[in-house]
Amino acid sequence: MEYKLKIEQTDFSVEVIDQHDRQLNLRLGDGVYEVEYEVVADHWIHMAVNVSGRTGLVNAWVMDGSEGKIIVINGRTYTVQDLDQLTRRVPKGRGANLPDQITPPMPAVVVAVPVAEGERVKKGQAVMVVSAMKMETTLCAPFDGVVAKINATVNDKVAPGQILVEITKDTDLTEDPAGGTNS
Amino acid sequence: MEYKLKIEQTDFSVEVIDQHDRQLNLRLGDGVYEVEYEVVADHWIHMAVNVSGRTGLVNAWVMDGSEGKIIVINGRTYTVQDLDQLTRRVPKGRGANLPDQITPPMPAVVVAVPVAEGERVKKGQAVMVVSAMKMETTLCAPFDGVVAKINATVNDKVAPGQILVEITKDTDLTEDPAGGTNS
Amino acid sequence: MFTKILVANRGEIALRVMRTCREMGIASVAVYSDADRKALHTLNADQALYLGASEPAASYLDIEKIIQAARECGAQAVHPGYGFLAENAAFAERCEQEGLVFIGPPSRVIQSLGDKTTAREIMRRGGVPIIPGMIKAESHMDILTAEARQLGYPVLIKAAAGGGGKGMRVVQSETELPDACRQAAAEAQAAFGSGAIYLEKYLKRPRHVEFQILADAHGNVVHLMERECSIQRRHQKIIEETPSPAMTTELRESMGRAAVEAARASGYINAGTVEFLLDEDDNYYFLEVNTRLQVEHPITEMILGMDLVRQQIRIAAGEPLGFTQADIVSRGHAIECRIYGEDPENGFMPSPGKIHFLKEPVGPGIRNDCGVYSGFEVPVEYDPILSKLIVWAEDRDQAIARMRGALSQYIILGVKTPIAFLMEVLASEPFQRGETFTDFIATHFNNWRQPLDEAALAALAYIIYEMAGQRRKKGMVSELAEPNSPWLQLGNWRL
Amino acid sequence: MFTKILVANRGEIALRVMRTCREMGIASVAVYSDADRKALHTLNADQALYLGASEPAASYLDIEKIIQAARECGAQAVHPGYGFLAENAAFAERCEQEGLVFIGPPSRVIQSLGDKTTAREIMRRGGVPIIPGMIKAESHMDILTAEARQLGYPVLIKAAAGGGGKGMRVVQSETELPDACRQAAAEAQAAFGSGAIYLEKYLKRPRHVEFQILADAHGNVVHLMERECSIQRRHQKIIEETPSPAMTTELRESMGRAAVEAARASGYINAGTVEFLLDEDDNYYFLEVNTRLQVEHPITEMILGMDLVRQQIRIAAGEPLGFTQADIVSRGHAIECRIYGEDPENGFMPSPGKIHFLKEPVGPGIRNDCGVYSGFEVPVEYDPILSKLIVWAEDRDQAIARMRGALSQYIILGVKTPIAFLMEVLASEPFQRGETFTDFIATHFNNWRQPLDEAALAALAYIIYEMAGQRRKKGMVSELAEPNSPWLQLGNWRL
Repeated sequence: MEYKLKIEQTDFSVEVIDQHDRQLNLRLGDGVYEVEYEVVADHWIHMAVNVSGRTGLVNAWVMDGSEGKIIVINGRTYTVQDLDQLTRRVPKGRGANLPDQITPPMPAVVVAVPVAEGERVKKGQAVMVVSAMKMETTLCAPFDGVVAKINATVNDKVAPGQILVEITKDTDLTEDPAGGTNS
Repeated sequence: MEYKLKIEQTDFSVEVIDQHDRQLNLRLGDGVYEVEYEVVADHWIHMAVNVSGRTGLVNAWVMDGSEGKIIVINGRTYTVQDLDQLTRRVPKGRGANLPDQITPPMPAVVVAVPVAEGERVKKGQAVMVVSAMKMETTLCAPFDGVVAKINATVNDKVAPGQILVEITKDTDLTEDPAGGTNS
Repeated sequence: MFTKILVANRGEIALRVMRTCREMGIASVAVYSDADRKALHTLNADQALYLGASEPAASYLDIEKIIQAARECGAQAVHPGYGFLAENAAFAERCEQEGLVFIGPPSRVIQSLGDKTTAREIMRRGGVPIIPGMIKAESHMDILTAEARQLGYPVLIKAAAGGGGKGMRVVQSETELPDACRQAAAEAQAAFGSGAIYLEKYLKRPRHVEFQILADAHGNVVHLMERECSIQRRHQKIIEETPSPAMTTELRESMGRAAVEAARASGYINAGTVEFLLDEDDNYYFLEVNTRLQVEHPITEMILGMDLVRQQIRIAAGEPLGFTQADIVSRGHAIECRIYGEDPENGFMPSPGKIHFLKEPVGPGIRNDCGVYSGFEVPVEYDPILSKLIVWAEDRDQAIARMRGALSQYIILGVKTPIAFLMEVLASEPFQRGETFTDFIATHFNNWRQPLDEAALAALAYIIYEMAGQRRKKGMVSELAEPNSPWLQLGNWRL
Repeated sequence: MFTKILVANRGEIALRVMRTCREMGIASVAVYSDADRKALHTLNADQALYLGASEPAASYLDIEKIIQAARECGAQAVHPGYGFLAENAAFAERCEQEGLVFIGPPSRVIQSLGDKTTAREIMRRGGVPIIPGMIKAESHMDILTAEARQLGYPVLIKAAAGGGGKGMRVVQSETELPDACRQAAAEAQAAFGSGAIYLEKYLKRPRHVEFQILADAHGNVVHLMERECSIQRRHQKIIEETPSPAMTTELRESMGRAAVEAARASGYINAGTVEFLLDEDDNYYFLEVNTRLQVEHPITEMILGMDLVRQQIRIAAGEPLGFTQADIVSRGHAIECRIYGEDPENGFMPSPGKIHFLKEPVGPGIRNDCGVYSGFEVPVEYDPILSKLIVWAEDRDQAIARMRGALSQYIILGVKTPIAFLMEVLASEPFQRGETFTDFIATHFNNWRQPLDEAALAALAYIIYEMAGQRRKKGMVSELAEPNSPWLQLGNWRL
């Protein structure tokens, strides 16, 4: 059995060589990992890991998140995604990664909408200001165009992936890969 | 709807007068309790209690135990039993309360069996010694008789309700209501 | 002494104040908004009063609602905590009018010190060294531009009503100035209800060193030593410690005297903090007076063995300090790390959301002033602070070791935190050498990314949890068998 | 300094030792039995070695297995904690033979002080006052009976190899003597591998006051002030505090000198405790020397700001103390409550089992040395101690208030604990007046039952949880509505 996992931007392909009760042998890259584990309590597993002669004890805390599992080890937090499952899921909160869409980078509240529908905007012009935990973020137009639709108003709670302002791009311009938000 | 609850040796009959979302009116004894509550998290509820004009905030921690619910309020722990459910259940660990049965008062390990099957024992004679968390408890014969059966041996783990030694009572003796264990 | 105090705040600081109230036998009253119906301060109070909608303006910033609540519950005093109305002179004045004791300085003192330009003027007259800059707020762009030219870039924009870095901006060149001023003014408006800003000369590589002061109503003033708060991100402190690695006995005496002077010059009463910038030649400049309990007050409590909230309440009740400067003896070293709900890999962007699992660090010398719990939904409307992790130890090295251990056993699942980031800061050479300047993070940890050298372990954990999960569902969690081999330490595991 | 230490113990004390090791950069190795496969000390160690079956004789008391484990992992030193092999001279000797550093006094010192009768003889010669009684162990009933008559009842049976109250019995009359001796000998045999017992005159209403001492290998000996441990049940301490309410500066000097004398007389090295009984006329009698870290050592750490485990390791590594008696300055007041898994309403009968939910108390000045967690199965084979709750505050009254608050927020679901009992002891007049004698519980809290005046609240909680449970199952947990009324404090709720 094989897992294709993604941690941050790095891919890990892990092959399960064999498993029996509380023991697991895996191939990851060119290393073979022998793991003995205990499920200690909710969210908490303990691993005795042995790879190429070097072994150690690891406590890991795990939860199932919307974008994969959140795993904490030695004070560091990892978001681990299963690429196979990922493709099957409509990605949530992905919008923020697409440069030409105006969506908040985090759950937030709208504090200002400096433009109106039908208004012509220049690239980089502020089209919405949101605030989360007392930090303001200004969402700017990713390109020159006309404001086609505004989907949020002041005091609305908004979330990543939600398109707040739709802008009809001027056809004569080429798309700008960068930006979309700045704070 | 009516609840017949038992806390320690005291009975509480509670009548649910009416309930709507997160609110509850109850009659307990001659008092009427208006309660607003929140289920805060697992095991944890928060109550705003109002009875005859006097009101207060209460945090309660609750778990389902084998003998009812275990409830902690203001540092005190209560075992609350529903008498209706109780009658329907074969009581566990009740053996310890029956004077003429030899069973440990708590989960323990057998450390000594000073008698043998067929042996004649006098009332109060030590028939088994158990230990829990380094505390020794001596179980004694509740009456004169003959050891019919010994159901545990040294190093066995034993639990309340489990009959460790069976003694055939001398018929000519009347039963002694007291004792059974002493430590 | 008071019998009931209303705590006009939320989160960890509200809980902090309630603890002391309980220990003093004083009933504490919480106020809460919709978002805080299940907040710890609401659940743990002796009494809880509902204020209104979640946005601060409708709840924690609504002066009249809070005054009304205090009247309703019959509290004799109000503790404002920090933030919200803590440095709002109008609120303090309303309390005074209502005969409620405001646990903090008199409104006129908050007024004069709260306006940073007035404060600078008071200090200048009092002979306390100040940073070159404007002495009054300004809104006309052309005047600001002229002032900036005169000071010379880089300049620092500050909110006249400011505090906590809100409305602050460093400006490197004239082109950035207009935009920066707009944003700063807007932020200040949102945070303090006033968009007034002014400019100061921006000092390079200073340390932020502040002195805690206590002043009673009988003219007694003492300082409680310094706190170094140079490690900041977005002009907000994230690591504080005391004593300061830069401090000498002489410098402490001189700065302490200046702090007490500042307090006397402003007619200060109750607990306050005099902030200074300290340059590499041991020159120090008055920055501002925070007329409230500081977020980082616990590190002072740790080295002095003193409860500052208890002192605040005693002073507010009119009691004399009962001790002098000579009685102030510190022991050991204390460090605080602020655990914000934010993403250190993404410009410390806020990360609100539900906390699915929380495991607080414990152990000797470890204190965690925490405002959240497993299952709590961290609101988007308020400060991102989840808790303050504080350690005490016999010396700085031991305190750093203890803090690193505490951070590594602090588990928070559900929101992003800077825990891994803080661990690396504490492990870094410059920090361990005490080279802590306000540009520390920009210099040493700009665009920090979490190392992935242990990521393979996360991959293993993923698969195990997946399998165990299925096993659990099938109700097949197996009984324990014997491990076949001793296990060796993974201390510095590398792939 | 050592690079790896094996901790030959379990539970909270093993974790306590590992914490300090980690802060000193020393790898810590745990040993564990079947019952402790998922124990915290096993899970949190840098390395964990399996010993064997759950019964102590097959694991934590098996000297050769532990020596073997230490060799296997390459540890240079062994920390024995308290209990188990901590005061076993043979174990210390085996370590010495193996070239392992035993973190404690030399085996010959353990030998001589471990035998209580020899210890009494040493002290008598050293001029330290001792309690009237036998100076050698005895097994013949007739001799014991004669000795008892001579001393006069009540007499106290003690185990020659004893400690922690195991094998102790108070005997009021001759008829009780034989049975009591048998039980005491059996208990001693089980606990220490030796059933040797002896008799002492039983003093009425004494206080148990002990002095912590530190002695290095270079002849430096200091005492770290006293601990009062008079509140006991079944001859086992449950509440300890320092300073002692009975202590005066003169008495402290006199007893402290005696403690240091006792250490010198026995050639003591490392940390130890000299126990005294103190009568109402300030006469004190030597009781015994505990040649190990005490369960209650944290209260000394709290008032001195000193890590005793670190001192033990430093001394064992041959380092000099580096400070003198004059440097020992205490601050404030500390109290410890032992949280046992036991039933205070039923003769403090042990209560092993699974901990379904655990919420540890937190806050300034609160420390909980805890060996369990939510989901842990408390084994039947070992000490019933779950955790030690320790508080520090500026004075005794504040410490009591803080401890009461901490106890009231300590939630343990699954096993019985004395938390409610401890709260009432702390709230009682005699305790608050400092009238703490060893007969305290027998006198004031005999056959204690938990009051039921708040039981109605439990009934309400039962019904709500029942309903909410059903609602949850139906997936109908409703969204939050507004409360309609302010809520008032339930402080002293009465039905």
